[in-house]
Amino acid sequence: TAQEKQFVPGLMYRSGPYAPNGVPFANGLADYFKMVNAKGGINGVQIEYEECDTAYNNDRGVECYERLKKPGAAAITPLSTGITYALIDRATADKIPVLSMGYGRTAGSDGTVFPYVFTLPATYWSGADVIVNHIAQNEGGYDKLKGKKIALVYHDSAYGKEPIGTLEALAAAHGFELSLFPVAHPGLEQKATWLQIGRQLRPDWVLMWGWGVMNSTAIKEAAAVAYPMDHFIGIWWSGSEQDVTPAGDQAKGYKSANFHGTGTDYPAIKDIIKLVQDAGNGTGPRDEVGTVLYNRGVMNGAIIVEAIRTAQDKYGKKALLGEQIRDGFEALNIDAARLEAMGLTGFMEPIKITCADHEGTGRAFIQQWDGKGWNKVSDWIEPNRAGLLRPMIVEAAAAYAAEKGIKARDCK
Amino acid sequence: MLYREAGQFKTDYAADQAIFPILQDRIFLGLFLLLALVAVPLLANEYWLSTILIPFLVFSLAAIGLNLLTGYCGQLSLGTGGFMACGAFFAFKLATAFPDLHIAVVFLLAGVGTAGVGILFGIPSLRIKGFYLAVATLAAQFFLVWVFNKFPWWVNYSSSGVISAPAREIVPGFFITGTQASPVTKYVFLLVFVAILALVAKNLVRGKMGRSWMAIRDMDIAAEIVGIRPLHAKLSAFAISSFFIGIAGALWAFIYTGSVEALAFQIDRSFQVLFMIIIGGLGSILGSFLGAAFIVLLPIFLNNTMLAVDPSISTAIVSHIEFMIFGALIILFLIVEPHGLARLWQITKEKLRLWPFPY
Amino acid sequence: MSETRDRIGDTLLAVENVSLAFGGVRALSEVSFEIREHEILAIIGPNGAGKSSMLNVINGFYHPQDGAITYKGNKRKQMRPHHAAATGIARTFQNIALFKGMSTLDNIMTGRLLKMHRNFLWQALYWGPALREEMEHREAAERIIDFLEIQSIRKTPVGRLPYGLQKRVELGRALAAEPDLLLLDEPMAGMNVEEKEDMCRFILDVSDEFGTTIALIEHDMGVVMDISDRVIVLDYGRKIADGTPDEVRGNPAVIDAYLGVSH
Amino acid sequence: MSDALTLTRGDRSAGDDRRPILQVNNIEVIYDHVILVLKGVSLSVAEGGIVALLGANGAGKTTTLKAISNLLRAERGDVTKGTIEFAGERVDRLSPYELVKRGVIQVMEGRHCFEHLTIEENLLTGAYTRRDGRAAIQQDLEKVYTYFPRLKERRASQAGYTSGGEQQMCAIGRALMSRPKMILLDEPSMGLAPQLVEGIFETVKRLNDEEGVTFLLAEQNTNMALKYARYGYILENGRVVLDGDAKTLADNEDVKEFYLGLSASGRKSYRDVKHYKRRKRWLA
Amino acid sequence: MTAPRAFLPWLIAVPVAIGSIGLLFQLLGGLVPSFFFAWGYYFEVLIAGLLQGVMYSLVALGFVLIFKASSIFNFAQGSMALFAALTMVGFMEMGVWWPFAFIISAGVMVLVAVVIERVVLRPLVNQDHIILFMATIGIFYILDGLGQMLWGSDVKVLDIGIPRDPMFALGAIFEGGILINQYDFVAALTGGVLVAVLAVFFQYTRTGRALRAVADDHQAALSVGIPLKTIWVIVWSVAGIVALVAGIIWGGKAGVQFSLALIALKALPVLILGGFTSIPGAIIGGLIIGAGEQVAEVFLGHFVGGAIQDWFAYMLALVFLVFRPQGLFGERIIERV
Ligand SMILES: Nc1ncnc2c1ncn2[C@@H]1O[C@H](COP(=O)(O)OP(=O)(O)OP(=O)(O)O)[C@@H](O)[C@H]1O
Ligand SMILES: Nc1ncnc2c1ncn2[C@@H]1O[C@H](COP(=O)(O)OP(=O)(O)OP(=O)(O)O)[C@@H](O)[C@H]1O
Ligand SMILES: [Mg+2]
Ligand SMILES: [Mg+2]
Repeated sequence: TAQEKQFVPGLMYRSGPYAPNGVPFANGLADYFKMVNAKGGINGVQIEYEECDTAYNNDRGVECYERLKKPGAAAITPLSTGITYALIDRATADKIPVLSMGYGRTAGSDGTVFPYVFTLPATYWSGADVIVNHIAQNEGGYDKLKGKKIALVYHDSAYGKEPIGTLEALAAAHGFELSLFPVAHPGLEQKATWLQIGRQLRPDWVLMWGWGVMNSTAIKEAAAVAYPMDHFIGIWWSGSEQDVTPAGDQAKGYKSANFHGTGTDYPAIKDIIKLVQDAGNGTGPRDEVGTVLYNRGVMNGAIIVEAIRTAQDKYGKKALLGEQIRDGFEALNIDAARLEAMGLTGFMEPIKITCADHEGTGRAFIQQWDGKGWNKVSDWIEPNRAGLLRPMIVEAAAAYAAEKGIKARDCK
Repeated sequence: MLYREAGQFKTDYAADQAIFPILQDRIFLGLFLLLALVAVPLLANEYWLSTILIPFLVFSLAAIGLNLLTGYCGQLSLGTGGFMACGAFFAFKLATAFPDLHIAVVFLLAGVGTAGVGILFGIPSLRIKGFYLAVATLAAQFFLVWVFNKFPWWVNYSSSGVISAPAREIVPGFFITGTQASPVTKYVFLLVFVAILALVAKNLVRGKMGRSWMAIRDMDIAAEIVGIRPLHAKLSAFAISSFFIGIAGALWAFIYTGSVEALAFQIDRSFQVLFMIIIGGLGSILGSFLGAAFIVLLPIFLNNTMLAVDPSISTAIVSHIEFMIFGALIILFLIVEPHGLARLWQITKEKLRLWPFPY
Repeated sequence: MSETRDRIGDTLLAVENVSLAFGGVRALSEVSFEIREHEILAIIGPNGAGKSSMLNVINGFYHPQDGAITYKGNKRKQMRPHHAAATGIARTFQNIALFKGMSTLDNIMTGRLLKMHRNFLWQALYWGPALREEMEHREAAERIIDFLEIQSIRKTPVGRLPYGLQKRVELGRALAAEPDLLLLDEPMAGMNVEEKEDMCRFILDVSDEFGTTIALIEHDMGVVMDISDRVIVLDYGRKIADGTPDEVRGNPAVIDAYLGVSH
Repeated sequence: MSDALTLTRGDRSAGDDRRPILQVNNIEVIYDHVILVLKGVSLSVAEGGIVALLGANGAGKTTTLKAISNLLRAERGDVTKGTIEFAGERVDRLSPYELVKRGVIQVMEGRHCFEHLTIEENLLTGAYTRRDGRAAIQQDLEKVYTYFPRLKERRASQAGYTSGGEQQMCAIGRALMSRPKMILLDEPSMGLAPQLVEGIFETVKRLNDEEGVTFLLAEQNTNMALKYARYGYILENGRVVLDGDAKTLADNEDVKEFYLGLSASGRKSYRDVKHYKRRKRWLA
Repeated sequence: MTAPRAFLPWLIAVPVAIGSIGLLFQLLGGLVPSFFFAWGYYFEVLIAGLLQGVMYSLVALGFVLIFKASSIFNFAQGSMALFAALTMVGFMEMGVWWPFAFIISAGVMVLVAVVIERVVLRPLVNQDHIILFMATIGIFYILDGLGQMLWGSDVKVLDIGIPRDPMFALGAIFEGGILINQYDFVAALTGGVLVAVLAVFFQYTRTGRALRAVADDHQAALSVGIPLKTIWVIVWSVAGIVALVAGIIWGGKAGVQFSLALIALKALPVLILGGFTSIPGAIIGGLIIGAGEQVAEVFLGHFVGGAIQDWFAYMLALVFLVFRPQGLFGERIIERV
């Protein structure tokens, strides 16, 4: 029936230590759904979106999940690596897809072991590879990396530890020297870290896997030891306006990875402004639209909607069950034409998901802060998935399967 | 009228020392257990079981543990989170290193291990008291979490530092951990397990050990002069308290969330358990349960109610209001009854006994 | 009186040249005296004379800078209070030191802790030998409760009890340890005559029935003179008199320092 | 019971011939919402009088004093019925601070010195409410030291480390420092050497004579109390059971027996008190 | 205050300790080459630590004030700092010049103090310390929720013009000079001044005495006519204003947002090390903790995997406590029977 609604839960955080970053993301996600609904829903099926506030807290996340889960839930967005870890088993048992977009368990990209986990469009491992690739380009080729010193400043948690394995593999392959600097939650204290980096180690490049207040603090401390900003690159969670504005002018030149466009120059986002914000229906303030995290929320929404749409192609234009939408995810193929139709051309790279590979291309680009906005300073960079990452993922997934006694799916 | 003890005479001291000396209380308890063991699993839905009842039971155990130390022995500790982490990671190492070990034994051994750690961190309590000790226990809190977060051996070298509970059965066919475990089995297992441990705790506190703890709590100098050795009393309190808390940590990781990283046992966890025992009642086993129920339920209840009243309000506002109400209720409860819910319950019973007279 | 004299035996505890100072304050200087078995010894003296400090030295809470204490033939300079308790010294306190959160019964039971030996696994079960042990001691505690006539407050938390009853419970706790030497610090302070009478009766009964040696500090001269076998007087940390009540009462130094003219 | 005594219940005029400065009318006090401790206590204290409040342990003396000085609320107690008037004004809802300013101060049972403050600092806190300048305070300090020379010796020690008696002196001295009109003394003689007890009562008398301070004292040392007080109330089980002139009370047979330890044949030795003597009570 | 002569040993001990730790590292540097470092670097770390330490002291100071006056361990101190800073930024965002915003926010903090006294402290007078502690956790929640509800939870930039550029000192002695963070320097200076002023105020006034009396025994303080109400309002107001200063300084560093409330945790080791009741203790404790943890993190951290700062501060404090259970300058714990 036309009145049917597709339920989509969202585990967001608008309170707690990470709220400043959680809020714009949540707003973008909500606004995108509102826009889709305003345009008549997905093939006439309206989206019923419900949020639950996790405060970035794992057990609150589990509670939210249990509260919101139902067979008709399209996909879970945990928005926290920790919560993703806690939900993988549950969601698998409940047959609800988990979309951990650019975070979560990297091994989850192996669809044979994790049938309900989707890590598109990129994982941390891809992110690490992309950033190192960018460094190599700047240095004039991978061979120039030999003997270079690269430091990683990371949030001392499951999230921050994710890239270490990849970076170690890359260091071994290309001969650079990797130094690790963990930062304890919440990350307000990095004085010692940056004295070591800026005054003793003096690395050629610094990478950062930070979140929340850790990012801005790091940028300020880096400035305080006069570390050159343009040699300081964060992962996509360390590259939003919230991270650079508190540091003011000192943040100029800071770089980060990203996998979607910023600004409002995309038809879909213009639609949001027109149909949602201008209609007085915006979840957050108008000037938030187009910021990095807001747009990431939009992208998250777009992918869910596309997955639902794909699933509808197979199961009919009505509200579907989570496991049906999982099939939609696995058949997801957002090509240039689809992007055009979605009004997101140039916003993101085409994505194609298969039963075995839940990540897609893993492509990202590097952006740089000029004091006012983010500028794209590199092309889309293709990580070395086939040669390096994919085998690592398969191995990690196999280890998990062994530990849990899971029998891998056959995707042939 | 119904709640009178008149006519119930005790003929020996054992009967007088029973936990529930009054017949009505025993009947009530029996009914309650029946309800909890039979009716609840039949009636409660999955949400209730797995997000309210299961964490409630796990927290109750942690609260009992902390109550032994803080409520009975008077040693204020903010290291609960750290000790829960010990339990969780010890259990994980044991369960993965010895896959054939029965899971209940794993839990108990994890508790024993935690008890050892507890003794270690209890040593300073011989010199340090009150809030100084409380802050000093934070050393344990931060250090332990750091250890489990830092050394990959604890997580069997998983790259992210997250452990997930291997699937184990309590009796053949009934999984209590892993993906196959149903909330009902988990709940029933927890209920029985926690009830037994609570009984043990109750026995300890009403016997020799409990008395020496309480003596230390009420006046350590006098206790020593009566002949209690502060070293023994305090360290045994730390050990047994940590034993309970360690088991709670293991249950948390294995049965409640199924997978945790060390950071799940941050300092907030310590405070949460501390709330429980203060709100529930220091020095009361029943209070530990009441406090756990209160602290687990209240935020969820507030959150759900607000959303039910007006589904359109932003979750941010809901969270903030929830925070404020939570805080206000804590203060209100303390003002109404500083000795906690257990005391309130006792007063109610006393009033019931006097009813219909006011005093 | 003569039966009392017969009762008194050898030296149980001897204090030799004990000196104790806190910073500049000399609480005790070179005090020597002895306590004989089965006697009731009163220690009196003006406020701040060092009486309580003396008891603290005896049961190991204060460690004297100088001098030694011989108890049951063993000479010692220092010991921890719980050792003192283990060797049979029990006491009550000037400012009541009961365990406020516990009931009267539990307070008295703590007095018996040293006599309970079941390990904690048995305690955890609260069954079999542990239960039997618990009951044995409960009976002993009940005997003390009967003796002190505090049956009605058995289950009351002591914090709520009036002062006089608290003092009585404290005595009960000390008695529960079945001590050889009982130290009482102003057991009758804050009581009216009637209650003092009761307390005296308890003290005399303890002495008679159990043969316990008692050292007590008291400011009520009526009580001291009536019930003690011997009195020692401290002033400014020094012992200024030692003798039978009558001897002490007549001693001019004592009258001067302590009793005042009107007595 | 002797005929010379009046059984008072709310009979306020029985106090003294002088103007009553404190009137307690039929108050009821409940602790913890359930424990009823005072069951309608009335008493009155004449201006410039010394009134003794006698009674066994737990009779409610302390509670009565705390009800007057408004310290009950800090113990989860509450005056649920009745009124309290001081100098004609109702004071049962005033804060202790206001009361001290009006000149009513209590010396609490069990000393309650500020452990970490020195003796002198303790005394000075007593002068907190005063606004008459350092010199006057200094003068009173000296006066307190003349009453209690021992305190002068120990002036620089932390109160927590002084002996029981020294603390008692400190507590009384501290109250004196506020220049009160009326002092509620709770067991002032407890733990003091006989010489000092006398000293304290002499001090009370002196303050009463020379400065007109009114006293209401709860005391176990009935002997002393009746010697110095002009009027007395006997409390039992939260009720006033007997009141009258100090003299009359002291002559009362029952009072003699139960509170003064005198029998027909004079003072009897504590050694000779009979076993199994049961208390006689006015109220069961 | 502790007599001046008590500070003398410190004057000698501290440089000796600093020097010998440095030497120790030098020696280690001889054994493990990766360990080698320049003295200039060592001092840089040390100075950074000391400056950081004073900033901890600023937060610890708020705790001390309240503890001194009421034996309350005020867990809400961190959220008071957050709330105060949020309020100040809120007003600045409305276009109020920052000194005015400061005054208004201070006023708001006084109001908060009045409300806390009325609603929380007064009904809980004479309760166990742990109950009051718990009540302050309640306050923590309320302030947290209220602050974010009123002012939103996004990161706010608080800039009152404290310079931030790196500054190099003593270039003549050490190669390349010693890096000093100007911001930290100004912050530490503010902290130092505040501590000094408060120490004097509370030590040499009648109020100071009354405060300590209240801390010892609520009921006795009431009985001698110390108006708890007024005392508490004063103390909580001062603590609120201290929180405001702390909030401004920390907020200026990290942006004003929720995590600010967590800096309270960093103040706790400072607090126990210095002693709960000592204002000078707060600053000395801060210096020791700040320097200790910074040096440890930089020179020991990488042997064990880093991020040891958090627990190291507590362990350091713990070790001190075992020798002095009341902290360095805390009042002696009176044990008598
Ligand atoms: N805070 C309290 N909570 C509950 N009951 C109390 C409290 N304080 C006193 N009581 C009870 O009130 C009764 C009267 O106590 P109160 O202290 O007034 O007696 P008192 O006459 O001063 O005795 P004493 O001579 O021993 O000092 C006692 O039975 C006591 O148990
Ligand atoms: N721990 C201590 N630290 C410092 N001084 C102390 C300590 N204990 C006792 N004193 C001092 O030693 C002296 C003797 O004290 P003690 O308590 O023995 O007196 P007392 O004879 O019992 O007096 P009272 O009859 O008043 O109880 C007092 O001046 C007291 O201040
Ligand atoms: Mg004494
Ligand atoms: Mg009394």
